[in-house]
Amino acid sequence: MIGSSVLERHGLTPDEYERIVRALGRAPSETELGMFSVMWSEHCSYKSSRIHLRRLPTRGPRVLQGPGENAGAVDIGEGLAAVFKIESHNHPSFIEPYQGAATGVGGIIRDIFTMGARPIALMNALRFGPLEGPDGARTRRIVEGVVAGIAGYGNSIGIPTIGGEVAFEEPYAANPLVNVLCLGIVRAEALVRGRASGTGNPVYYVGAKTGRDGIHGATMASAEFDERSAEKRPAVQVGDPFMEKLLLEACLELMKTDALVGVQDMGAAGLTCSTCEMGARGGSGMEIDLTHVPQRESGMTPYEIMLSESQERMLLVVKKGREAEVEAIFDKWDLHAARIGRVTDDGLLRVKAGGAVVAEIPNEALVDGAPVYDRPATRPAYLDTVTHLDEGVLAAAPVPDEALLALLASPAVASKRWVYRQYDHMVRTNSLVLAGMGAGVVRIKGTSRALALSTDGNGRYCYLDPRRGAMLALSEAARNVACAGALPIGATNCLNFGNPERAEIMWQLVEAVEGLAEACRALDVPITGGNVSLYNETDGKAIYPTPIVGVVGLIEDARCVIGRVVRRRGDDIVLLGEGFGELGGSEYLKTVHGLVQGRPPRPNLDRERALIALLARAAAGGILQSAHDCSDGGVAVTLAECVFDSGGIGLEVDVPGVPAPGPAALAATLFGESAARAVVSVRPADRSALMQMAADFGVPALAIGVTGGSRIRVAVAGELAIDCPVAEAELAWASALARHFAGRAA
Amino acid sequence: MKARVFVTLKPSVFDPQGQTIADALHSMGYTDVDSVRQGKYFELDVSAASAEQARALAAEVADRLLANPVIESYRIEVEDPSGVGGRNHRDVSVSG
Amino acid sequence: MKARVFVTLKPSVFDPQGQTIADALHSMGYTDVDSVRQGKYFELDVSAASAEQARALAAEVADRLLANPVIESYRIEVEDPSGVGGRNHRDVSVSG
Amino acid sequence: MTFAVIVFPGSNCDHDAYHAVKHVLGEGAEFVWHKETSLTGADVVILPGGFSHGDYLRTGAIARFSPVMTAVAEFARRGGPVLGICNGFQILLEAGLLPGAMLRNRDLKFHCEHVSVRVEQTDTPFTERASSGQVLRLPIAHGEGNYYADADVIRALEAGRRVVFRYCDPDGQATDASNPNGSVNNIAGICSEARNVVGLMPHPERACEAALGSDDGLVLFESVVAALAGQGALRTA
Ligand SMILES: Nc1ncnc2c1ncn2[C@@H]1O[C@H](COP(=O)(O)OP(=O)(O)O)[C@@H](O)[C@H]1O
Ligand SMILES: [Mg+2]
Repeated sequence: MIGSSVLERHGLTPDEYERIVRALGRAPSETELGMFSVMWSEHCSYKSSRIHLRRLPTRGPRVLQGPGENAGAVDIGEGLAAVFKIESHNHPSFIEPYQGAATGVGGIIRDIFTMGARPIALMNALRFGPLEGPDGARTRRIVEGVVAGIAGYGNSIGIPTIGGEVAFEEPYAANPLVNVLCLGIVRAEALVRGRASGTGNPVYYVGAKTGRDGIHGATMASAEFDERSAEKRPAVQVGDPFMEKLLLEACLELMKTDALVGVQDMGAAGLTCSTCEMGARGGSGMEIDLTHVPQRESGMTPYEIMLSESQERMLLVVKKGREAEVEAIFDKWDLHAARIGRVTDDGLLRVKAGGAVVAEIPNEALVDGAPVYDRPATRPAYLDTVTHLDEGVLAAAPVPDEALLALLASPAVASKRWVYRQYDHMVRTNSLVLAGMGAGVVRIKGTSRALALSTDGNGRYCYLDPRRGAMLALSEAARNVACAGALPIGATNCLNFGNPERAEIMWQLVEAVEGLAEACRALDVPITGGNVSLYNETDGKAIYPTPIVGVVGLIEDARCVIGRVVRRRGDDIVLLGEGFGELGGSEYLKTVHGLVQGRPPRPNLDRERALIALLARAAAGGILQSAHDCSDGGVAVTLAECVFDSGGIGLEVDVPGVPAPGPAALAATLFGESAARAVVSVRPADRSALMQMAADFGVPALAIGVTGGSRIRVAVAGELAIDCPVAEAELAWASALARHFAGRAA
Repeated sequence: MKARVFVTLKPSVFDPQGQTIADALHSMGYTDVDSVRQGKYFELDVSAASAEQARALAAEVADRLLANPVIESYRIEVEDPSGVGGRNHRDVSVSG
Repeated sequence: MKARVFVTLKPSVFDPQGQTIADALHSMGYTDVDSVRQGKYFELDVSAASAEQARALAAEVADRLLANPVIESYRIEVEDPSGVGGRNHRDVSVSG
Repeated sequence: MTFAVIVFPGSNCDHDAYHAVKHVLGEGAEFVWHKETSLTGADVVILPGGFSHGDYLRTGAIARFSPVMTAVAEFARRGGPVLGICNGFQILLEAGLLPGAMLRNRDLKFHCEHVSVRVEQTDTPFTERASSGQVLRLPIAHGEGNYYADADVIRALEAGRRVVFRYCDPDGQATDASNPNGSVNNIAGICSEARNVVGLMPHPERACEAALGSDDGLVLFESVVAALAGQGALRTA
């Protein structure tokens, strides 16, 4: 029997080992053990989340490809498909921020073009610790590195990073989150799958040479941090965006021919994962000879070659007899296509080194043989205390003007220009909404259409109520694309949580998944794929449960795209939806009172659905000048953001007060974060049309004021509550983030 | 006093730049250049009483800012002012 | 044989990277670091019969590709295989 | 009229230049792979933006050795209009078709944003339709656009009226605050002595449609079309 230390090093339990022995009918060789360990890691096998993920709705009239392939795909009309997926690269980005984030971008881009799609947009959702305080200096270094890494890779390969989000919360200090989303376009009938079929078809390896780097990266991504993680550092890899650009162009050129059978990138678990997954999907076997695998270092063992996670590598199965054609295409791009094996019909993954067989495993065992755990889940005790909001503290509220300025200057709300200015968000000349001006929007050349993208997920909400938090994440992302004039047609998600072996964490995960599933059904936005990142904790301290949701919205007439910013003085401002003064978990409580307390706003999915439909219709009808959703900071912050970047246009509005307890009333009205709300501007002539349309859609709508002047003047129930020069508010908002980095070394 | 810090990627870490430069040189016909590794080179002007002190300072600075210990290692050279023709007599230290 | 090429910005050219690093070091309290210049460092593995040949090859490669004469100058070091303890006996050449 | 858009490995604004010329301007455009040795049939040559060879070593340093560059140099020598945009400009500098070099932006950060650029000279094939002093709103997207040349070269450029574009504020003042990268004299673009080779860091091809935030860049392409129509296309043999 095998030593427990060996199993530990491979992150396998004795039971799992027994399972392996049963699957093989014998004890595994060292190479085989390594292959099982990466394929059965949480990262590759989803063993803790699988049974819960089944709850997510993944079907819909537009869904062309659900979860299971390298990325999902939805029908966007005119014979085209949008291919998209979100991926996490959390642990590597903490260990080496620049390269960790860069290789994360590289990985998700490969997932998209392996589907045959031309990548046209990137998004990123980032979570860090506070920029000041004890870990401030380290956090700023991580932020600098992560942003530079995303920029370094995305800018170089020439895919615009059109949006995303950043938040700063204490629980992310030692476990930052780096989630990256990529969107691509392909003719629906030209979708490529990662399948190996056709006995005798040659198997090719293309791209970077295999080195010892990243070995056990997959298991690392599944192991919680501790003192020993230092030893795992060599698992960091250096990204090569130039190599990937060549791979991207060469693969897309190859896909124009019909010589390709299937393709998959080598990401986590490298050669092991790509070979067995392609075999399993195609219901066939595969035989490869490691002596033909291009190697960067001498004397690599089969174990190392099979587990290496060197970046920028692809595995292809092509039609027998078309070899010359395929090799010629890669030669053109100065890439060497190495023939390393062939497809077989025995369902086995057979790995040879020279003559000797070093591994022979049924594909099924590696891909679907992993145990599926239904881990115990219990409601965390902390909820008993934190969900109670003590109104007392609210008595000591600052005047609304000060509160507004404080919120605008808080890193979560402040302009993210310091971030997105480092990203090329215009390359490919499709970006209809410039970064920072709302959801990301890219037109589809050759059609009248455009796609809007938004990623959202409020960790604080999820910490206080994971079910509501997940519902609100999808709601906000869907609302954001609707604010650009789009109808949400599909979503992807990245579930970032702590250690699932702890019942409290597991409960958060289950609640969040169920909440997400319910919201997807209610807004009928199917989930086409995603990623789960667990063990985001250090020495027992977990991150906020953070489901990040990315929503894709369709705009049929690209000319109808709208943004966040009002266009002219004298337009009417209309508040869509209704505020209930919900301050629980709000940015206001955190920034102004230093509290993470209460229950997050109640999701109102019916109203959300109606609001989204209304926004999309009104935009398509050309009667909206601008639209911006109410989220962090409530209606007051939303109103301010509507006039920022407008060149100094002000506004004057009067919003209805909400019935809230005494001193909290004013703050609750201005800064409460009730869902299903948006602020739009319309020409006076279009106002009645909008009101009528809102009535038809059953959306509460109230004309609250007009644009004009150069101040932000907000009255509550007739009483002027906020009166502040746009210039002053905009400066606070625009300079806050950059200030933390000014004059500091890159 | 001059301290030179040479920062290079650890041998096990892939160096795409060096690889690309080598490829370019080969296509230019320089086939006698077998491989290229690219690193960073820093020249520090330091006020120090001795070569040892200068070296210690350079090492601290390299550890804290110039080199990324996760993927890079560094080497330090200090010109010994007492030495003749500076460049040929050095105090060398290697890390990583 | 190993040839090392050190590429630095000409003294007349402003070095934003070096300046930023110096500023950072000062704000970190390293006031004894008077100034910093950042350059590039290349390690070439070359097949050459002699140190001279290796140096000549490295120099040609530096002239044509590794350095941009408009802004940079370079220095070459070749490990003299005959020399003892390599690093202390070098064949040095300076350009630019 | 045919625009040749050179494609180097790592070029990534090649499609943008092609789109602007073909679908916005309505002229002919063809991609030319960097391994080609002839530019026969080309009336205008565009070196597009991107990260040729990853911009490893130095921006444009490796691309200048591409086989096609010999043909580009010959095309330029015969007076053919050549436009280098961003990485294309950097390649022209490395190739010696334009003087000077690029340093990293003074804040060491990549900048992607719209900036104001003042047209300094209208007697180049790419600016003859613009008016002198006209302020264009163009995007920049680069990390190494900090133009440098030694004092003599700068003097010669200014004296020869070869600074074609300068970074400025919206009112046309070339202030330090409006200099996004630290370029000497706010230089955003220059031309060759014969004035037919123009390089600039901003991206006119990204500013040819109002829907993208600006169409101020169109004037560069309209200018060269007019220039060639005016004097009859200077085709390469
Ligand atoms: N990490 C990022 N990368 C790129 N763009 C970002 C990033 N974070 C925020 N942005 C942009 O800044 C703007 C404001 O972000 P956010 O406050 O999250 O918008 P909203 O509250 O409407 O969801 C959006 O346009 C968003 O795309
Ligand atoms: Mg948001």
